[in-house]
Amino acid sequence: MKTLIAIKEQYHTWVHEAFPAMHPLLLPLCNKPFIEYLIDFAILAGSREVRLLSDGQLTEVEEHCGTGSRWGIELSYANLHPADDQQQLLDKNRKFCGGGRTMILTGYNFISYNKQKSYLDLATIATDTPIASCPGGTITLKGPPESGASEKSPLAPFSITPLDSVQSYFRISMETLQTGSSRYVLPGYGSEPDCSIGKNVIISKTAQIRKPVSIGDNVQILPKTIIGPSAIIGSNVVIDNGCSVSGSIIIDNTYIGENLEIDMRIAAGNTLIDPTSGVSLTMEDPHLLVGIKTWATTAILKRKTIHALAATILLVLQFIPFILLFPLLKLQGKWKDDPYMQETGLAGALAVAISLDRFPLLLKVITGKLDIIGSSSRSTCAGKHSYPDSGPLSRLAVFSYAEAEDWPVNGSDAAIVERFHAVHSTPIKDIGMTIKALINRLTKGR
Amino acid sequence: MAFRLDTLNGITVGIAELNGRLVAENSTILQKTCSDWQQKTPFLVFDCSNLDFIDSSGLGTIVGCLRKALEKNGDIKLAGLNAKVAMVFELTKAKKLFSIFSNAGEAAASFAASPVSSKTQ
Amino acid sequence: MKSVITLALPCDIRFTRLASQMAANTASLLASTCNADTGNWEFSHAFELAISEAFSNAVFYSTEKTASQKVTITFTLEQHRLMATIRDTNEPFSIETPEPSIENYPERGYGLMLIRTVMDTVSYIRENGENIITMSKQL
Amino acid sequence: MTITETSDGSITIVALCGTIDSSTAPELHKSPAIADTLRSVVIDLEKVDFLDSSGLGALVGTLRLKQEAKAAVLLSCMNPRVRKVFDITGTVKLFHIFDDTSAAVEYAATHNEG
Repeated sequence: MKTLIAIKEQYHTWVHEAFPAMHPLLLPLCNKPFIEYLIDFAILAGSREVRLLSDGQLTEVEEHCGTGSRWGIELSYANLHPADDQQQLLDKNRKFCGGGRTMILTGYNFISYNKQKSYLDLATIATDTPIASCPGGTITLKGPPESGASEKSPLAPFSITPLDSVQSYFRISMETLQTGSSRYVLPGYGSEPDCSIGKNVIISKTAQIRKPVSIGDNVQILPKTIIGPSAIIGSNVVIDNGCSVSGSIIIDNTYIGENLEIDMRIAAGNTLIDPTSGVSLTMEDPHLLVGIKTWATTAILKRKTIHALAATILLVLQFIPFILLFPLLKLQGKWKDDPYMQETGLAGALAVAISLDRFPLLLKVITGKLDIIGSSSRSTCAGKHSYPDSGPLSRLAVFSYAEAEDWPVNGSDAAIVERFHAVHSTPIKDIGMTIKALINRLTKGR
Repeated sequence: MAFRLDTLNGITVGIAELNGRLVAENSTILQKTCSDWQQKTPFLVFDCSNLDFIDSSGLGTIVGCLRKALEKNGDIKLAGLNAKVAMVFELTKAKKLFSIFSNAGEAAASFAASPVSSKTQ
Repeated sequence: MKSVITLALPCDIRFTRLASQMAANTASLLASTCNADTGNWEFSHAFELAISEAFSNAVFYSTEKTASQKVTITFTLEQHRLMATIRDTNEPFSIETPEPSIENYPERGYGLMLIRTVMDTVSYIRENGENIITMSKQL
Repeated sequence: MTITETSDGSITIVALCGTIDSSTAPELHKSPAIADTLRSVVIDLEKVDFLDSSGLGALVGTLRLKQEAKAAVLLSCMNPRVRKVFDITGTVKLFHIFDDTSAAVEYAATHNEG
């Protein structure tokens, strides 16, 4: 049997509104992207060839799922027209279906199944009417039934539920967290049931973890936090000192500031959603919620002064090399006003290694417009999801904390590193981090 | 920010109407104005029914006002929080510091019921 | 070690294919020197597409339409990264163009959208009377 | 790019082959079946190994003109590289795309009468 999974954009417009940075087909339910549940069900029903159809972009999904080789199936991608009905879907994929048995899943629905039961008999049922349906989608079997029905094992129960709002998303995620490890094929390692922890996760000794809980990759859980019961933490998340997270979902790439209490909420980036009413709150500062810390002006003044001092020292140290190399590079046309100069030639490489490309920016530190270290001030930021650059904690700077940590400067996980350090920085630590950034650039590669 | 004084059972309660957005740009104004109000009475009600949005610095300011009120043996009570504003209070545990009422009238009346607020943190 | 390849082409639409094929071949060359996985069609296709778009754009907006005008393409091969730079002497422009609205059946305006999606980084600067678009992608 | 036209009843199959970019896209409009806005066509992209935005623009233009004249444009057999261009630009919403040319021809024939 083959499976066609056809999902029209009209059924998941709410995902764009609630989680703009997330592709709807990759939206995690508990710790697994939505589309993988459908693929798992297709596999349990005996499909070795699965095709995904959408009237929207599939590039991101293709990057995630690939050719299907990791599930041992052939996964292909095609497109549908928003007005297509089921017959048109079959016509448009005639070569794929090949006149054989095909299961068609339509709509943006969650299928509840049980991985310990068998769904292989779906290939043999002789019916043309949908075998399951809900508003916005169906499961239908088309084409001649395959022979070899097994009389002994009756078809295991399954059902579909529309995933049509933040409310249903929250409910299904929580149910999956509670029953998932036995019913669904969930990723991750769990030394004990109802507790899954991803790779590269740091949990402080004084943090408490209460089951059931699911934690993604690259997560930091800082001292005196309480995670759970019923907490789903995505990947690249920092939960700062003294927080408690229960009955809640923290979406990927979110920073939770100090001493916050998150109960029955969804936190995504700088947005907090109440899953019962659907009300959402978007904070101005890009770091969700920095706690009730009032920003003392004297502390800012102290930081600015120390940063300016450090910049002055660097200016003095770099002055001679700059005077020597700048005219040379300028003459060769290799000097770019873009601070992130591309190193070409020996002189260029040397200039970048000793961070001369940032030399002009140091003056801005002395005038207080930039910090010496903070968030990357890169003008052309790659990555598909951008984070707002304003706010009291996103301090544009000559060097970035990501550089000091030797983290890839592009991408959302660098943003998390920068947020974390921005909250925990002290002027003295900043100087240390600046030196680290300088050393990293000096020793990088060449 | 409209402000009026109500006298109930011999207690003067100041009712301040906060409106629009209380964020970093304008929270210092509240800080200054609140000290003026507290010159008149230590018992204040912040009527938030027209307050659409509050961020962490706005919240910090309100908590600061409360601290001053408590120093003077007064209190600040909140009324009419919308869902978004309420969410900020819950999230930051600041909810535990305040008595919250559905409307300004109830909040003011509660001062009359127990004039000497023995609020502890 | 870094290698740099420079290609100066006449500003003429007939050379689009030459430019994009050069890009595709350079990309697969880098892919093959890095690892044995030459089946990585996405990497070479990304460069083929991006250079095709950038070159036709340069020709479309060229002021003189003469063969004496040049479009210069530079490929910088680094370890696991390929960078391409396209320079032309046309009027300055902005790469912050709005995305075309599909409902109106637009026939133009997809180019920059494609470049931005298939590349990791794209930047534009105007320098010494030249438009310089730099794009790069990690292998 | 080469263009081969074959007729199947009232529908013309236009099989394209090779590269469709800014240098070859204008040729597309020279094809009689494409230029005749009243004629429904199935454009077979199986042998197209490269398509850029100029080629895509030519196809979108063809679709617009033919739809205004109540004729259909169906696409068939695109490879993953070509599909990617449609996918990124969101133009998949405009076209009917088949993985089999004969299915597209049948579809066009049945929908032509209606």
